[in-house]
Amino acid sequence: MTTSTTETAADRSARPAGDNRRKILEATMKRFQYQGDALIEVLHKAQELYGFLSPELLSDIAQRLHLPPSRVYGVATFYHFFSLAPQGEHTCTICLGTACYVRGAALLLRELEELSGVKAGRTSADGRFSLLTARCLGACGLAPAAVLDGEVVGHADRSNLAARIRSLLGREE
Amino acid sequence: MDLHELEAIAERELAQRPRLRILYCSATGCQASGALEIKRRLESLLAETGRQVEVDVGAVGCLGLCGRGPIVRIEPSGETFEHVKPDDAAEIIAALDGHSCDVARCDQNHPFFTRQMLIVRRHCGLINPDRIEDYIAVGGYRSLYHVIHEMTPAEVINAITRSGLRGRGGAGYPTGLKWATVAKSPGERKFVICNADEGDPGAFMDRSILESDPHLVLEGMAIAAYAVGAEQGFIYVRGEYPLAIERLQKAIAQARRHGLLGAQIFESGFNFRVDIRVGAGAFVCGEETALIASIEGRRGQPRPRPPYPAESGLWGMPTLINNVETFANVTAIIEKGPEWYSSIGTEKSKGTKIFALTGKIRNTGLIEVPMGITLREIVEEMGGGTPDGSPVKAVQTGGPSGGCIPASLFDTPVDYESLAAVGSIMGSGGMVVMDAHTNMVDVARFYMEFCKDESCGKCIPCRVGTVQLFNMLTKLRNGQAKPSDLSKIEELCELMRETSLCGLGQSAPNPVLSTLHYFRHEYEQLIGAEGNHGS
Amino acid sequence: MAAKTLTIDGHLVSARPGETLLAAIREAGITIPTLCHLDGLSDVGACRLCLVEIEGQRRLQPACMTMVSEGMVVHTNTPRLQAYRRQIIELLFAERNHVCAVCVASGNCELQRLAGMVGMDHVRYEYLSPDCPVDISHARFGIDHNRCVLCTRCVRACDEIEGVHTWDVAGRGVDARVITDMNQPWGTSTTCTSCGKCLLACPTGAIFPRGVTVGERPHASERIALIVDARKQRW
Amino acid sequence: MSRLRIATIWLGGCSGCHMSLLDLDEWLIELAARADLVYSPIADAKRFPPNVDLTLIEGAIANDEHLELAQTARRHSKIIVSFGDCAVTGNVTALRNPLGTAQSVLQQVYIEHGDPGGVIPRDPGIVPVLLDKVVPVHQVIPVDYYLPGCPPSAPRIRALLEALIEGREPATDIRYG
Repeated sequence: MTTSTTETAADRSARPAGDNRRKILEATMKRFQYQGDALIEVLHKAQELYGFLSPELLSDIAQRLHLPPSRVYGVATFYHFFSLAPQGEHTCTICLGTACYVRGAALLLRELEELSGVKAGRTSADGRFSLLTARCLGACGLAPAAVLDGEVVGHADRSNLAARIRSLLGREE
Repeated sequence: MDLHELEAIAERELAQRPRLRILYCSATGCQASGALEIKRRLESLLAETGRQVEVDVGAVGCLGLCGRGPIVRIEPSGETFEHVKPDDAAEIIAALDGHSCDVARCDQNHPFFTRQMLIVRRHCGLINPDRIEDYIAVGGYRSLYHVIHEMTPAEVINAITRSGLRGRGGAGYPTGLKWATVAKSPGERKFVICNADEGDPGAFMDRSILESDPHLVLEGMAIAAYAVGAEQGFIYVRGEYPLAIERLQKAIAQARRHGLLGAQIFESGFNFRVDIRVGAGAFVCGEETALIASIEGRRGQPRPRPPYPAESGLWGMPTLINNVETFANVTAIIEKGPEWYSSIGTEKSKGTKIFALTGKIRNTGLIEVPMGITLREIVEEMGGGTPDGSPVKAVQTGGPSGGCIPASLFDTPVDYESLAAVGSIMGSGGMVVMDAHTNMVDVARFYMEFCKDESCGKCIPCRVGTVQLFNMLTKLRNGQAKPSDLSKIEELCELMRETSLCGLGQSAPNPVLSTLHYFRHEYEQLIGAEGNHGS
Repeated sequence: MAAKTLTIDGHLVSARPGETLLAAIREAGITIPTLCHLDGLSDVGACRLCLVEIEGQRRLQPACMTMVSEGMVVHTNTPRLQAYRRQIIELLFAERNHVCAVCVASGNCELQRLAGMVGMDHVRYEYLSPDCPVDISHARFGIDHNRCVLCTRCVRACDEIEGVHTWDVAGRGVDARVITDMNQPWGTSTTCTSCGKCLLACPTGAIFPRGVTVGERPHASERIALIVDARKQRW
Repeated sequence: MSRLRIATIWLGGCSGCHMSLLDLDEWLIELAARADLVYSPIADAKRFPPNVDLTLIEGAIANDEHLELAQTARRHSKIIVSFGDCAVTGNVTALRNPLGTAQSVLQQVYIEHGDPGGVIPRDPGIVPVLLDKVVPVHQVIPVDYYLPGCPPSAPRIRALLEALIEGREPATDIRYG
């Protein structure tokens, strides 16, 4: 589907032997008795395991759940959570909910775009960093809020976020 | 499980509990501000002095003042500290022993606290959400026992009806009536769904309830299931709320282990099983028919009602859908009686409502207030006005479906009808405060962008109307609009309100209409000086 | 079962129980615009063109999904409804690139007819002019997304009548598109039976048979001379 | 009664609508008995004159010259008719819109798909500058009547003109394509 798969991301998704992700996914589907109703739960699991939903993975799920491929694709593209392309190794999600918006989240996002050279919703060319946005994380008391690799950062501003992103990316070099 | 065992658990729990306790808020807000590090420091300090048994360091749910986290509270004195840093740990332990301490205290005589009335949040900040024993110790699951053994389903519905409880998800449909419809509707199976897809940006009360007191919601659902004759329940939670999901999972497992969910609850013939369904990021799934489609594993697109889910819902069966806060009100009504409940609030809006007070406001956080309180009391007294003391311009209630209420109308009482009369809605309880720096056209445009991105695409007025409105507002913002564009905007708003398929599209124009109504001059200022087009 | 009596635009009409309001309206000889409805398929109530006013009901209701009931008083063509219908058609024309002049369905298109029916003499909204693909990978049919109105009649015809479900909708909002299988070129679909029911169901020129576009018309002018030559040799 | 002053202008379109107008054949002679054609691609006037009673505009607004002419026509005309699909909807002329801005369209046409070593023509004042988007006439000036069609047939043109000349409201007549 997508040709934007970067080398690093592709490497990550093609793990060597001993990959038991398929088994875990199978177990999830079995737990739901391979019912089509469980499609969203299964997609959640698949994305958790593989990081994104490749066409092959979606076809596979369609087959196992006895669903038409177009239905699976339609569901996968309806929900924001599901990503059909690999995400960066590190992600920073900026909350654009109302409370954060009123407290300058849009400006913060623009600054991070400039700093990282990655547009909102995109992944850097080397596949290391994704800059994402969210529709309210429900952490309005900490506005503006961000999530850095799964961890909520409250009262986010340019300097504290930039420093943390830099250290995340730097640590592995 | 029977009543004696329940009481025994409670007694054991209370007897074991150390007198000295340090309770820290473990909800998302305070965790993000470093609550867990403070907990570790407290524990290691106590361990160093061998006091880890004498003093209990416990997690509790949200204390409400999220903007000042991390919050820590000590018992028995009840002193509450704000903006706590890990280095404050020693001082807090000193305070526990009655010594003076320099850590900033929350002023609990502030109207932010004193004007609140806690029904739904009555356990928040007192119990550990991860422990069913804590919930049982404060009287939990007694209402369920009472209902199963001493009330008929009809009596339960009657009690809810008489309480005057209305849906807290936004529209305010009478809860008792909904329960009665589901109970009456024929169907071989029935379902109870808890709508925890709290999607309104600026609202996080449901998240806080689930993170602070998950059993309260489960017990409310079980009572509802008993009343309407359902044996299966689902909680549909936003995927953005991982902590709430984790706590719910734990709570369900604990309740099941204690025989409070599952088969033959309290040794009766009543069975009730609850499963979690995790949303995948679609605001429209807050709409009940879309939510049902999503649980069925389909695209979350709404369908026209009638038939209502109460008659034909999940898999075509009668289905009760209530929001988290609605279910969280149920045990209090059973416990204290419908008359007590209906004595709170206004004539048509009973009980309390939780609001998330955010934006340009000094005291950010969650408040539970009796219906009928005025916006002024909330914003000025409880919220303390804007952080820099400048005047508040407006407050936005109801999220993308609501409207902006100008400061001149702050004497409006907060109830379903009054908020609707000034062009907004109660909504799920978001209250975003705006000051002079907030441009209202920007606010309208912000919400329209949200609705455009969240439109499911099924019906034409919403799918295309949101985009057209967004483009028109953008043009306006860039000074490229003509005077005739304002009436075009209004006309399109009317179309969407009257012809969209679901509530998302029908209410999407509200932020535009309310700002146009109260802040029309801000729109007019943006219209190009060139005047009428072309001539 | 007793027939239901209702009033439609001032006329007393009798309808069978369980019948939709749309059927009753049509039986009464009244025409109202529809787009996503197609006789034989399930209804979705998505296009909002058949909305009618029902006395005593706060909201407008889609006639295609509303069941008749005794004593119902229905208005199908009030000035308000006329204005809404026109606006909806305007929104549709502005959404994608509907250029009748170069469309294979011109003259046999429901959208084109609806524009006339609701009196849409121009579109007041800005055209969104999206960049939509045309897929002619299938041997017998093509799909031009520029002309698709997302009525989902193809999706339902394929699922409910052919029983295959090759089609579905992907994405959401204004970015939603009908797709085949895994959003792959139609010609590579492994489920499509090439039955053509989607073509039959499509109200516009979005799904079209191959060979009818101008560029596809079989021209072979050199064959004329060939024929003349051949005849000469026989004579 | 003074003679009517009629104008027709040809903007971003193929002139097919004007051809259709000429299809009115002998009725044009009747028309000439009652009205003067004061400006038209088929007449020899260089400037759009003042005090025009009725102007038919064929074609969409695709460049700065179209825009200026449409605005001039509006200033000097009592009634403006959007004449044909290009004027009413943008039609074929607007098919370039999905390709992006004017610059991107020129790039694609003259460089990417044009001659090798092609250049984008640029001659200010002589070659009109493309607008970023092709828009229908009513998006730049107020329009009084619409006659869609590609082209509108001669009888439909006649019906509209007859009504307007006689001061009647023309019957609604909508047919795209």
